[in-house]
Amino acid sequence: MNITQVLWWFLSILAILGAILVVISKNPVHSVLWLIVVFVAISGHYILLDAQFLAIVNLIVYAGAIMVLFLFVVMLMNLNTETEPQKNRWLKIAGVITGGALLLVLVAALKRADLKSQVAETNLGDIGLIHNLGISLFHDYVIPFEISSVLFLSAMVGVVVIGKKD
Amino acid sequence: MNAIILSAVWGIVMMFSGVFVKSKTAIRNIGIVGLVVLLIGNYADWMGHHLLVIEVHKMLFFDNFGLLGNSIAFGSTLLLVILSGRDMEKVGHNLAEYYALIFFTLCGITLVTTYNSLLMLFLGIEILSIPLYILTGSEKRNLKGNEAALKYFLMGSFSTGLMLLGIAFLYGASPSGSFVIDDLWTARPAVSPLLLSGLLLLLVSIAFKVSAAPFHFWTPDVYDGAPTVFTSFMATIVKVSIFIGLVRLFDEGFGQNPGQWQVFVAIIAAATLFIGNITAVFQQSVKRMMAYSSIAQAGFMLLALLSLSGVAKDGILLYAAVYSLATIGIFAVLMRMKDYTFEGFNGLARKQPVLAATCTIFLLSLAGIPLTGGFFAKYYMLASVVETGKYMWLVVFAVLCAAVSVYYYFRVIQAMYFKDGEGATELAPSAGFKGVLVLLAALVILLGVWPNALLGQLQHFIYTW
Amino acid sequence: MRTNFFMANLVWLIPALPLAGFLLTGLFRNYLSKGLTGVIGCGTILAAFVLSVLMFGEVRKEEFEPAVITLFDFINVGSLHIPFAFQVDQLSVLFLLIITGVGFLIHLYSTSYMHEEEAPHFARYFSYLNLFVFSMLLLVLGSNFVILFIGWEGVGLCSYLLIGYWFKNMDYNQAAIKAFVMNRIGDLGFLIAIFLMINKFGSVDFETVFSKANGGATVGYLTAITLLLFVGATGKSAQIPLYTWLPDAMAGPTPVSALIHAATMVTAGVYMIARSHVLYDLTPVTQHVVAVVGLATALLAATIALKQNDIKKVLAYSTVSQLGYMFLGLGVGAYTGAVFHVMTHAFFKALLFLGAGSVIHAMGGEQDMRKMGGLAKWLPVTRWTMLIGCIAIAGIPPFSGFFSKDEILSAAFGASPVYYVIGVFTALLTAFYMFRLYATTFMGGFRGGQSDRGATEGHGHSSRQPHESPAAMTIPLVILAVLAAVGGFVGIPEAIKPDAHLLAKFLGPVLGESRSPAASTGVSGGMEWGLMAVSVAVALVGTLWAVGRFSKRPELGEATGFGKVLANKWYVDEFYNAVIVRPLDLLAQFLEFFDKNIVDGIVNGVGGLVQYGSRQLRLLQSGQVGGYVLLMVLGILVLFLVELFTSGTTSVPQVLAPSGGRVPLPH
Amino acid sequence: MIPVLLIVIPLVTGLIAFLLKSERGPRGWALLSSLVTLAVSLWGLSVHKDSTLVKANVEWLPELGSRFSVGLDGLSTILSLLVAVSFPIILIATWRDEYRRPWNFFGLMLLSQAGLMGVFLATDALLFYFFWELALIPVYFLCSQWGGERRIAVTFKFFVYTFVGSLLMLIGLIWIYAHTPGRSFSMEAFYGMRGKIPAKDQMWLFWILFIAFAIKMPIWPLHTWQPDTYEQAPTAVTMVLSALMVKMGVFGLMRWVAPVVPEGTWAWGDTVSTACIIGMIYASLIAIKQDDLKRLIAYSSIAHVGLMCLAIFATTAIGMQGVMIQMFNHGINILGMWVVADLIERKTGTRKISQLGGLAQKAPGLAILLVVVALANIALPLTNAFIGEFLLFSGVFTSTATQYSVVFTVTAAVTIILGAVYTLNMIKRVLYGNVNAVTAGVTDIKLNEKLALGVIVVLIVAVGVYPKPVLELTKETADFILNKMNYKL
Amino acid sequence: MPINYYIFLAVALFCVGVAGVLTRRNAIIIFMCVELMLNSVNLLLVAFSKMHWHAMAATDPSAGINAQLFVFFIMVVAAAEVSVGLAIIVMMYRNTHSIDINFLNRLKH
Repeated sequence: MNITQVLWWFLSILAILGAILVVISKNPVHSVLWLIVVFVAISGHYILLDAQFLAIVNLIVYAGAIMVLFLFVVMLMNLNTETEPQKNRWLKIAGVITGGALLLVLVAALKRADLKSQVAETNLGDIGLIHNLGISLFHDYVIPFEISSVLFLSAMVGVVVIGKKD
Repeated sequence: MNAIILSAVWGIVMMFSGVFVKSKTAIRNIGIVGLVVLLIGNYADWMGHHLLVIEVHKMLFFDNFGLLGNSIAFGSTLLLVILSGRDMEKVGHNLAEYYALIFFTLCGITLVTTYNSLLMLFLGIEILSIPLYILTGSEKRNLKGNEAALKYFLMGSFSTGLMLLGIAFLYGASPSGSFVIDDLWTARPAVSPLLLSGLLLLLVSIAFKVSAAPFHFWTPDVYDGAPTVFTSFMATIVKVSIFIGLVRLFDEGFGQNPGQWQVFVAIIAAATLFIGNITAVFQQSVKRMMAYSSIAQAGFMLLALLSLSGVAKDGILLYAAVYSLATIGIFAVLMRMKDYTFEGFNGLARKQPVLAATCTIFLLSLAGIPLTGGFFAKYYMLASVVETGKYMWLVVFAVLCAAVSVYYYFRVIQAMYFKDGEGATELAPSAGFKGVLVLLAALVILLGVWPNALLGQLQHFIYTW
Repeated sequence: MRTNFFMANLVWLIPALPLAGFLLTGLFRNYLSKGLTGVIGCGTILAAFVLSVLMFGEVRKEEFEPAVITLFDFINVGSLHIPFAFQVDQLSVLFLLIITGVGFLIHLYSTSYMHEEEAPHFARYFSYLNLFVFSMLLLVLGSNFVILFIGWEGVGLCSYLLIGYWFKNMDYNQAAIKAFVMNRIGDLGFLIAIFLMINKFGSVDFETVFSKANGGATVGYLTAITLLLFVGATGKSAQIPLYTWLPDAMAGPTPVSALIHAATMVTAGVYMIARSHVLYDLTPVTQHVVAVVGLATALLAATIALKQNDIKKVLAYSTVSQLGYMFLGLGVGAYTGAVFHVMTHAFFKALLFLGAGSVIHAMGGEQDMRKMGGLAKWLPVTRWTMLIGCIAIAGIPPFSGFFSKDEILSAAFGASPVYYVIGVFTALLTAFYMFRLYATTFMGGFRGGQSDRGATEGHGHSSRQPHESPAAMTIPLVILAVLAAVGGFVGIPEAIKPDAHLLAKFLGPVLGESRSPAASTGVSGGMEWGLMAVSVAVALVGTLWAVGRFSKRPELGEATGFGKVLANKWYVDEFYNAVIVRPLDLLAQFLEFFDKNIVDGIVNGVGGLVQYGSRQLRLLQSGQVGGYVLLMVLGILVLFLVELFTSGTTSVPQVLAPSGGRVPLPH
Repeated sequence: MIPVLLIVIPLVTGLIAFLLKSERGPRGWALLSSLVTLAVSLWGLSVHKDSTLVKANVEWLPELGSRFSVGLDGLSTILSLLVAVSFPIILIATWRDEYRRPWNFFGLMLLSQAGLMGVFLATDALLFYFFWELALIPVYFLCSQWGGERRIAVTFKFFVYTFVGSLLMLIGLIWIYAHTPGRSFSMEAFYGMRGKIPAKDQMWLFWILFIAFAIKMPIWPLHTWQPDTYEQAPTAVTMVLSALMVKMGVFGLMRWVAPVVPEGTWAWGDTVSTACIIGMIYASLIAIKQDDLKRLIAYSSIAHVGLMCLAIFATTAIGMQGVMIQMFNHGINILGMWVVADLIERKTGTRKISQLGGLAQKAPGLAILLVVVALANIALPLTNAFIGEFLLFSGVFTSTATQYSVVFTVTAAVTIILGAVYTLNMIKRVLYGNVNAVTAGVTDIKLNEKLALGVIVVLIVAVGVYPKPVLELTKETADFILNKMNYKL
Repeated sequence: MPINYYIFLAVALFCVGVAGVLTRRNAIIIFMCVELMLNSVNLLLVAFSKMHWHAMAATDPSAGINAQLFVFFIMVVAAAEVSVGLAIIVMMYRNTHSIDINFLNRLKH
């Protein structure tokens, strides 16, 4: 087991543990924090996969901006205590079972995948570098890039419409 | 391409019109002008006149199918705005923003109808969804509206997650690592489970968007809670456009080997028909009934996926047009009613014969009675499947469900014509409103007698190019 | 057709005249006076009678050959060709004479008998009567089984209409319906027989069928045909098991009973079988059946007649009994004898009915014999004519009944002595009950006076004193009495005077017997004399016994013991009621329930199921986002499971029709 | 030309009628229109059958392979004639019925006439389906608007019932269309499929097509909509339903099922025939128990139509022509029954047979006409129905399509006895007996009703005595259909 | 690393997210779980990107780059979605002082 593999397992277990803790934490603030942990772990994976740009963006945009926004809202609503009453246990169990079943089914479906020989190259390759990504983004992907401005515009307008006091 | 640019630009124009123009009528007129411009722009695109010539890098693909779909969407929106623009003013103060959001949604629609890459599909779906979340909750003081918006948003983003997982699978399964839909299934001797799983997840997420069972649960609540004018918009223009995108995806992306996945479509279609029609039977509110009706109609439209022949593609366009016209008409009348329950329609034929008569035509069309466009819409769907010779059970099931649909559509007719009541409308409909309704009804009948009016266009363009 | 006979070409006039009478009296019933109605009603029949006589004159000629006169194509479908054509031959002309002759007399009688009716109803009566004559003429003139059937059903209709003539009385209507329905049961048999002929011979023409029957069909097939035809005949001619309508049919006006239910319509069955004797000759099984049924009917009806108190009921059962004789004759091959008996029966039974009508008329509508008695002194003409009728029916020579009955009996003897014995016993009963009737009515003392049943027939005579009927009624009586007395001389048996059987000669070309039937059955002359003597003796015994017994002390009380069984007609009506009518009624009731609750219930149940499903299914729409997502994920799970379990089976490549085309736009 | 006129005249006049907002105006307008239609129909009779006047074929939906093609052959001639004759009679007979908003009523009536004409004249399957529904919709509105107390629910049931059937039929039509060589809905193309549709497919195709017609006729056990609907519909509409719409089913079977899927028809012939016979006896027995005049007639109609259906499956020339002539006859006869029933209801205010009685004294004219019509109903000779039933029964009896022809005939023929029972009982209880409180105030029929019934009686007798013209009219078509049905040839 | 590992890791993360959506009642947490789902997809996409690059780098040095760009767009969309979503949640909270989805039951049946 080389260092990459060790790191891989570590990051994977961290991500999954974090994810589970996101779900089971009673305090929403804890959930947010655990989610940040998951994001960090995933960024670690990106670095393993030589996707440095995405790793940074993930940290900045997700773990930074978005999660802070979440934290603000959680705090705004004063949800830092365990506000969720422990009711409807059956629905929860059903949820867990269903989620587990989905996992099982997906795994069962994908186990037959003819990808066993395929490998995701780690620690090699330059496609994740900002230079290459930039060239591709502003060349081949200029249309989606421009179009996403419409997305932001509409989100902006929307938030204004909803948030503005009448 | 014109349509994408124009709709985005006009969205911005609408935004600023809210700042500079105070008159609501003026805003509405700007919106109408914008829609007309869109229609013209789209037509110009068709004729080969482009505002900008951009290399699209296989991201988009403009063909008659998509452009005609755009035209239907723009035309329907135009009719909706003309008919129900006044009702939009009642929703809240931010009229200009609503128009802006509608235009942004239209932008998303143009992407969904002309995409050629899963990325554009994803972006298109998101661009049309996000304004819809807002529009659903645009009545800020209305708790039902809030609830609808939140439900829609939560479930919508959940389905986005499903869609992305599906796209990821498809990407992983594509031999060359591509998001272009033509390349998804090329030169593939056997189907990999990864591909099929991705396809399924993508199907599920789009089924969610077109409210196919069992992914339809948001629909009744959201349609019920949203302001009626936006319900009308969502239930018609948005839904049928996504259908066009759906047909596009499965035709171009997976059309070569439909035997693999049609069984899933069949299951979903059957479930949708069943749940939509059966649940609609017991509704008390016409608005909610229309929500279930839209589910039921979606079930019929899904039949197009089972053949993907020329007939099916013609049919889905016809269906889109006819269904949109009829539903917009019914919602326009519904918005004028004081009481949205079936009882509220009692005696409408006495008080407002024009409204009742046109509404009857729309309902007959939705039920698929000949002489209305709805008949041919259903006819094309059925014919496309029957031609393949497979899934006859589904066809039979579909017509049985169509028979059930008569039950709830005719309840409205019965209320209007055969029951006594006030048939109270909120305000007396103007002559112009009635005129547009009659025009709409005339269109529905025109499509019912001579469906070439629309399809002939399509064929004409195909053969002249 | 190929006939030079002028009259034959005018044969269509004979039924057309009564039809015209029907239309005139029917359509203008509100405008015609009674006198005019009577003139039209009788006149058309008289004219038809005159034409029939003229025709008879032509038919009698040596060079006459049976002719088929086609009027027009009736049904012409595929290979089936049914012309509307008339058959003119000896048999039909004989019946024409009987129908129009007796018919005219009864019409005449009716003008007086029905005089109490209001003008429109009077006209209605005559229109029905004319329609009846028309149908009857159609029946006997038809040259194929379908035309025969048309007349057959037509007379049934008229019978129905006339039985229910006094339509205010629901019992009469019930009787009318009974008559019609029982006839219909028979008609069904007839109809199926026609279908069998169509199937086998491709035709229903008498000529074709009879010529093809010889060797064209198996005996079994022919037996089926003849049996079914006989079923038709049992309905129309009131044989077992379909005879019960006839006594009930006495609800109609008495002249109707005379014409339809005695003289003409009920003999249609005899006519039909005589007409198709070719078929019957080929099927001995059927012949036996016919004979046995005829004999049984004769005996059964005679026993019932013994205990009836209603004057018309007695006559009705007597009619059934005599019809039984005729069928016995048919069954043993004595077609001439049967037709002969039809003729004589027409005379004396019409006479008896009209006489009974006269009595009822005199009694102010009273029909119960127990309330009569001693009427001889008030009704001399009626009394004497009735006496002649009774003698004739009893079979006492030289009155007509003797000859015809004797012919049948001797033929029956030829077939089987058992037939003969029973036949003679029935003759004894006949003489007995007829003279019971005569004695109870005309002899002894008058027991009436307190007529409480009043005007059941609308005869609201105020005077309680019986009185003789007017001339319009007595003249037909007299004429018929003369005929009943002398009518038998057209058929003098071989034994008495060789070659004197004029009727047999006349009918020979049709019925295929030129000689006396007795001779043909191999009964020797001496034997025949003996048989005659026996039957005469029996008749006399019956006559004297009855006269002796009833002239002084008529039965007035209710019958008891076996007599009660007879008085209640062997409880046959009750039996039919319990075995057929009642179960059908229950079945109908059950089906109505079944229809409403089961068949329609299922239909409504489907609707209800949809409603119920809707109510249950909408509960899925719980409003809970968690629930919705859960269901969505479950849906995904199901789809994936389907995929897991069907993968490999669905991968059948499929080539699709090229889709709408993917035409890029120029950029 | 003529068939187009037959459809267009009622269609256009019907649409115009909606605008004639007066009390009497639309009534006269409708009568005028129907008389014009009748005149055109009679003109059609006089035109030679090869003339271009009796056909029309116009481009309609080229990409669907469907044309607006209509034509008059023997079958459609006699049925369009029936429609054309019936409507004036209906309008005259119900001249005195009062309707709210009569312009709507008569407009819808004329539209339904247009639909009926279209059904009978169409020689294109899609067009046929179009008119099939078009005839149904106005009737739905007519019944729901002007019907009896339970009208909404009952009419709705009727509508959904028939709608289910017609949708299934649509599937069948599409299936055949999809298998025609040139993708065509034309009748010729459909008939050209003879022998080309695999027997296996014909088995289910038969049912999917037949069920629509079976519901319309109706065949037991799909009949339960009928008594309710007849009972609840306004009489004029009931007349349309029973005299004309019922024939749509029989017609459809003859034109669009039997010749198109002959193997299926042969294979299922015995099954359907059994259902027909059960239905005949069943309906006749139930009719005996009915107290409501309209329901009685409804059940009697079920029995009669069952016989027609039975004869179609017999596949004989005699039976086939019997069906055609009997469709006409049954239409006329039942029209007469309804006219009388309507008169009785209007004069006495009730349809309950048990409450009636003695009408013969109060209204002798009515009584006579009722008796004549009733006799036609029980197929007495020299009435039109006798010709029909005689041919039908002999057709069934001589059938070689089934080995049970004798059994079928004999059991089916039991209904002629049962028919006599319920019809005569009805006459007895309605007309005869003594006048009671309900019937005391009854007056005899008026001129318009005399006229309507007079025409009916004349037709009954005329066809009954001299059916030759009608039989000759239908001969060729019957042979044609039979030829198509004999798939083995 | 073999691609299967990534697939199963991503699917596991995804399913944890799904389970979270199914079990939690707090709208914000549900939303966070959705974000978790999106991130698992991102990871998978990047892994596939490298897989395709590994397979095809010889012929196309930029093979697989499109997936990384896709991830970029997913982040864009997620950001926009978050802004709108949180706005809706806040609006809801302002009106009802609760973001418990179990109280979202004014609309049903």
